[in-house]
Amino acid sequence: MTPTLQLFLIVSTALFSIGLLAALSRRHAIFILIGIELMLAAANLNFIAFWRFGPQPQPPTGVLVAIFSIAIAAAEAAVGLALVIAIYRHYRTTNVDQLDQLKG
Amino acid sequence: MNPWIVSNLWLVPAVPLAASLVILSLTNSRRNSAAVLATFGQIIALAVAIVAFLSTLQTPGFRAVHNFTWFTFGDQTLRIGWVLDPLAAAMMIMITLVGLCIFVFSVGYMAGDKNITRFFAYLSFFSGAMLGVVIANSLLLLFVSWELVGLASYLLIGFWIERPSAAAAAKKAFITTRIGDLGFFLGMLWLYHNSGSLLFYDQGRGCLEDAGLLAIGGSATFIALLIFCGAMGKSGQFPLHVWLPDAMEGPTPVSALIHAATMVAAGVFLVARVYPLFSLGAVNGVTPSLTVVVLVGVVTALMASLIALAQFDIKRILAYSTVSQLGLMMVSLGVGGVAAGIMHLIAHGFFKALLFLGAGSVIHGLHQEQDVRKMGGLRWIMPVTFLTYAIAMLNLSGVPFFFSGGWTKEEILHNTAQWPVSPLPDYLMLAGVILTALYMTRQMIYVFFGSKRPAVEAHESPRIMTMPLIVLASCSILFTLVLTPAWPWLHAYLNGESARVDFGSLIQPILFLSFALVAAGIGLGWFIYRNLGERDPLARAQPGLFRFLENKMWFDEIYEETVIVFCRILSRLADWLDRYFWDGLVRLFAGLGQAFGVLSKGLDDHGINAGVDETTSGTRGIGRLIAAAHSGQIQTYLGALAVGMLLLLVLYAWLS
Amino acid sequence: MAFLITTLIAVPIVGALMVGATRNYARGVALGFNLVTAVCTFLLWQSFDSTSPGLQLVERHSWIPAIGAEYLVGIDGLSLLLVILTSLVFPFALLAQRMDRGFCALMLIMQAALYGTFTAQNFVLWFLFYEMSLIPAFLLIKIWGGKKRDRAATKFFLYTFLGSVAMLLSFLGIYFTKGTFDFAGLADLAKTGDLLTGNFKWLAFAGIFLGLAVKVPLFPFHTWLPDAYETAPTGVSMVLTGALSKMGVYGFVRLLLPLFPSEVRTLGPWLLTLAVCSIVIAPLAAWAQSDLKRMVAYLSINHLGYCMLGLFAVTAATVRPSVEMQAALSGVFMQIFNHGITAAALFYFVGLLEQRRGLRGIDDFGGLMQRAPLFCGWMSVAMFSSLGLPGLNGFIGEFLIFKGSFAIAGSFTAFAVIGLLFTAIVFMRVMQTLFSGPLVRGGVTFTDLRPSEKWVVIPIALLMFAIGIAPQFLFNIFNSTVVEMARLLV
Amino acid sequence: MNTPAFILIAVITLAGALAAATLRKLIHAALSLVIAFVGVAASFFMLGAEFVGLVQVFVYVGAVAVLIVFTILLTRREVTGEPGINWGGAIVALAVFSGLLWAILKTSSLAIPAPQIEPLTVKQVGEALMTNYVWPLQCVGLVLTAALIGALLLVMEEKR
Repeated sequence: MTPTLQLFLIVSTALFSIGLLAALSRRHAIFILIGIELMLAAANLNFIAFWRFGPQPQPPTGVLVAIFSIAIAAAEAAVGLALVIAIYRHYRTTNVDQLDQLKG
Repeated sequence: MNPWIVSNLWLVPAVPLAASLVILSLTNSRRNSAAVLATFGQIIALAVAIVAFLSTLQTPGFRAVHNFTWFTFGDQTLRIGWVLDPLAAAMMIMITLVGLCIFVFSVGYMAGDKNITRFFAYLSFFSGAMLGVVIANSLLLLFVSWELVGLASYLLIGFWIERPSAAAAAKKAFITTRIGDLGFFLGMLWLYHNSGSLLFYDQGRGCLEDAGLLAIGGSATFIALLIFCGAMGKSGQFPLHVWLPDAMEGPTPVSALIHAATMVAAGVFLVARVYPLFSLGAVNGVTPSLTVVVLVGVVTALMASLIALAQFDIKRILAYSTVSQLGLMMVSLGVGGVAAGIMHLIAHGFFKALLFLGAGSVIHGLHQEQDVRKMGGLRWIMPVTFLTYAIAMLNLSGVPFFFSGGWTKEEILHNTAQWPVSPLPDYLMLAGVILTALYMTRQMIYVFFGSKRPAVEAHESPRIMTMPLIVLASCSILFTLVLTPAWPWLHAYLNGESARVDFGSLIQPILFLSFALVAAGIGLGWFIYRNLGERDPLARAQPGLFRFLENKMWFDEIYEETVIVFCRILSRLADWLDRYFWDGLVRLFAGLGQAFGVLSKGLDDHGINAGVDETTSGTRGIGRLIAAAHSGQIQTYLGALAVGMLLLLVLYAWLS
Repeated sequence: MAFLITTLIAVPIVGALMVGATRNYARGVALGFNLVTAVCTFLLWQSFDSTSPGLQLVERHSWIPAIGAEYLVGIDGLSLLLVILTSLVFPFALLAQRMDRGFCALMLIMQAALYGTFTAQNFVLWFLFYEMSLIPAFLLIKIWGGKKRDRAATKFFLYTFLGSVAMLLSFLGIYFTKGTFDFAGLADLAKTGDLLTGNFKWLAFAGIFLGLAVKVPLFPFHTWLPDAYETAPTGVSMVLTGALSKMGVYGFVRLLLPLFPSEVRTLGPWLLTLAVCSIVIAPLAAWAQSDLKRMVAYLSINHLGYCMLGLFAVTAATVRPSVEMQAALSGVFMQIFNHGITAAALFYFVGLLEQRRGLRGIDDFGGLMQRAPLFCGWMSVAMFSSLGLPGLNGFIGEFLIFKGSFAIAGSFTAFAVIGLLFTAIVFMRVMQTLFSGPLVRGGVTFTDLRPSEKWVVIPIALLMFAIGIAPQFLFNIFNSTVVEMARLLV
Repeated sequence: MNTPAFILIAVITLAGALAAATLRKLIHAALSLVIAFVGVAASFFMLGAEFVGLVQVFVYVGAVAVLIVFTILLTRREVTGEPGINWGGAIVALAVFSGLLWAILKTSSLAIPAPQIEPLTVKQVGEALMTNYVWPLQCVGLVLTAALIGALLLVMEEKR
């Protein structure tokens, strides 16, 4: 017996929910970023799984989307972390609770 | 074809009603005009009633109706009307005649009251409504008048409004009778639904005529029983009898008119009026609904006469006696003696009004003293009152020969003996006869015999009060002329037959039996009560039983502890549910929305604050929720997003 | 007479502007404008042909063609009845207390909104007016209310507003599927059964039902009502119960029953249960209240419960003889009108009590009959009318509702009759405590009805008698509408 | 693809993710995140997308995780104790999870085994990138450049 598509989707759902959990319930900005990265990874897993289990042969669209997504996630992580550092310099905190103003 | 009187029968109730309205608009100072207007209205009503009565004599079983459209709803019409037949005519005469006597009596009795105009307005209003009940040819019109009668009763019981006990009694009367009226109302709806008409007689299409009864068919039993609920409430039948003794809080003329002679008899009248419903499908004169009527009547009659044995308030004794007599009438109707029941109703109307007025005279003479233990020896001081009271007492006890009550009661017993279902009601009614004689003898001895008890200045009442007594006493004796088996005119009149003179039928075995029983009752009473001590002889012999009866078999207490407490708990519960549960449920729904609000600590605090402040949480929680949703906090937005996604998922799943 | 309805709607708005501009005599000006609306209403009644069942005096103008919104107003019997009721209640509500110009202006705006609601025949227009009535009501409670007014106003607003949003969403859904907002057009679609399908139909039904049930209010969506009525100033309470609550019932008749007959039928027993709960539980809760205004508020729920019983019975059952449907519908319409004037009168009396003593707890009074017999007498008339005593107006409507629904939904009706008993108990308690017994301390200064108050009380009470004894003049207004509705609903 | 391997990978991934989401100390969380990412990469391998798996390892494990660690180090003067997790978030996450799970389990067409496929070579990927997906590729390049410059600008010391 080999794992079915369903199982992969379940794993990715779990991963997504854990990411959501981190993003919603932690107060530290970096944790939120971690959560978002986890959710992105879950999405990638979905892309790959659907590509793999889809009707064959087909162009490797799922794979390519995943690659793009990883690239953009990297960019997002870089900018996000830079923001964290900048904000930290300004407010001396990375706790998002205290960050609720649009102007400095 | 119909005589003039039929289409103008509305005058009978309308004149007292109009008098009442005019009196209401008078100021308190116009005391004499109020009394005159009311009495005058009553005289006109009596005159019209007599005209109506005379026109029913044309043919045996005369019945004429006048129907008209009350209103049109949709393309349907609702018709009401009035009927002139022997039943209505006899009742009208009785009500207007007794009413007139009581109006006159009231002029004397209420002379010192500062609200006498209001009193006469209410009394006239009652008279009009009651006459409306008897002439109604539509169950709806009957119900309307019935409720108005109840209103008048409510207003008059609570007439001395500054007395809390009077207000409480009035409330009790209104609510208790309304419980019965709910049944009446439902029965009326059911009847309307099945027969398509609420008119009693409508040229063959009415609900009491063949076509209507055919349409009602099998549900007649239920309809009849529901309508009987109304009769039970108004006529103080077990288990709704508790209001009637309390109703004695009203002025005595009110007790005489409403709670003895007329209104409480309306229940009996109602059963008689819709009798075809009760007897529909009768086998051998027995139907389930009639059996229920008999049972209720028997229980009521016996219970009330037992309680009457242990009461000390002169009016309460009479009140229980009324309850028991009404039970007797119900039994009569139930066993098939409609005419006998109505005859007893009319006779009872005369002598019971007389008893109450006599009691009123005694109370008046003793300066508002109502406790029989403080009376005594009044027979020489108040001779007119005593004599008329004695006549009424003999009527009530059922002494035949000269007293109408005796003949009618004898006829009821005769009918009961022939009931095919069980002989038990007959035996119980015979026992009831003894009990009636017993408690009336007891009362007579307490009030009029023996020595004069502690220092109450007593005097005979003025002429204006004794005259009605004499008139009523004569009525109750003269009435005998049309009742005896020798010339059973009234019986024949009510049944729509013609009467024959037959002196031979005067002698009947049951006549002697009942006479023997009455004599035994009076003798027993004399024997027991001839020497009154400090305590009641019965209380000395059977203290436990006496306490049981003196407390009215604890009906009030039982109701208080069960029904009323239950209702109160329900009401508290409803209020509590409203304040906390439903509101809480709403808040819970708000809270579900708040689930993502709990995401951030700030919102947590708001939630807790709202929870602490019980009074503001429900709404302000939502308000704060909305405010908090725009906190600028990224996690809140994210959470909202997630919840929204979830909702979309649910929606999608549900719609697909 | 072509612009009569528009005039009727416009007059109070103009009045509101004028009142806003006056410095003194705001109430006088407002009353003057009410006189104008009364004349308009009378003219409307005169030009209304009571024999024809359809819409009359229709005015139709293109408004926002892009979304199918038209300015479409017209009246049938029901609309006319409610317009008359509105014209009756508002002047009395204005007379109930002396208030500044802001209050009067808001009242007039609310009046215009009510006229609009009762005459609009296109959903967009109707909804506009429907919401337009909400804002003045909110402000009137919030600014001029008594204790706890903030909470009550917010609760009132959120409740009814959420209901409205649900209703709006449902209607947008219907519009996007069917492309029309016209009441008559939608009803025709519903008649042929192709209005909506599947679960979406239920969703739309739930939205509209929620919006209307909150407005009426129907148990268990009623919890905003006691708070709002309790704290609102007398005049506002009168209007809320006398006219505003009728918008919900009107909505049920106009929207829900024609558009979703099969849904109502499917849910019939449950809806009837809700109605019976309103009828039975509300007076029970009223019994437990000590605040008179709150008590009257609960009884209002009870009386509107009778309306709901009749309406649900009409649509719910499978076997529905036309006679009984007509009876129930006529009863509901009568009840709408009767409850409007009776409940308004009761609030007026409670307001007088409050003005005189500054208190309105039931135990704060006693023995009033000795000091103020006229007051007690006329107040009793209102109470007896409310408890359905024959001879007064309340009985006619209740009798017909019960007659109709008993034949269609017997067991529910039999249970609902208990409500009549509880109502009686509540009023008996009030009368016993307020009127009888010894005079309460401080009651000596209690004055009887003043002449100006008599001018309010006696006309209303006489109207109650008139309807109770000879109701035909009211039936004439809506008889043909009833016949038509009964025919359409079968 | 065999089941024991799948289970092992799934457990490692989820455990790492859970640890990353809930551990108190940031640095521990960052390391757990690396484990989770490695697990995800392993899944990619298992699914026959070796190239993506490699990219995942390089980019995430090699770059992002290192970035995070650096950031932590840069802002470590922050000493506020992180008070547990917020239950509201947990409830919502759980609700989302159960909702999605329900949707997945309900859709029976998902319970299919993997079909046999030709292995995906890097060459194929490269060809696709340079033909059909050349514009997206250029855009991503632009985005990456912009992100790089932007990040630099952001973290430059503010001029006083």
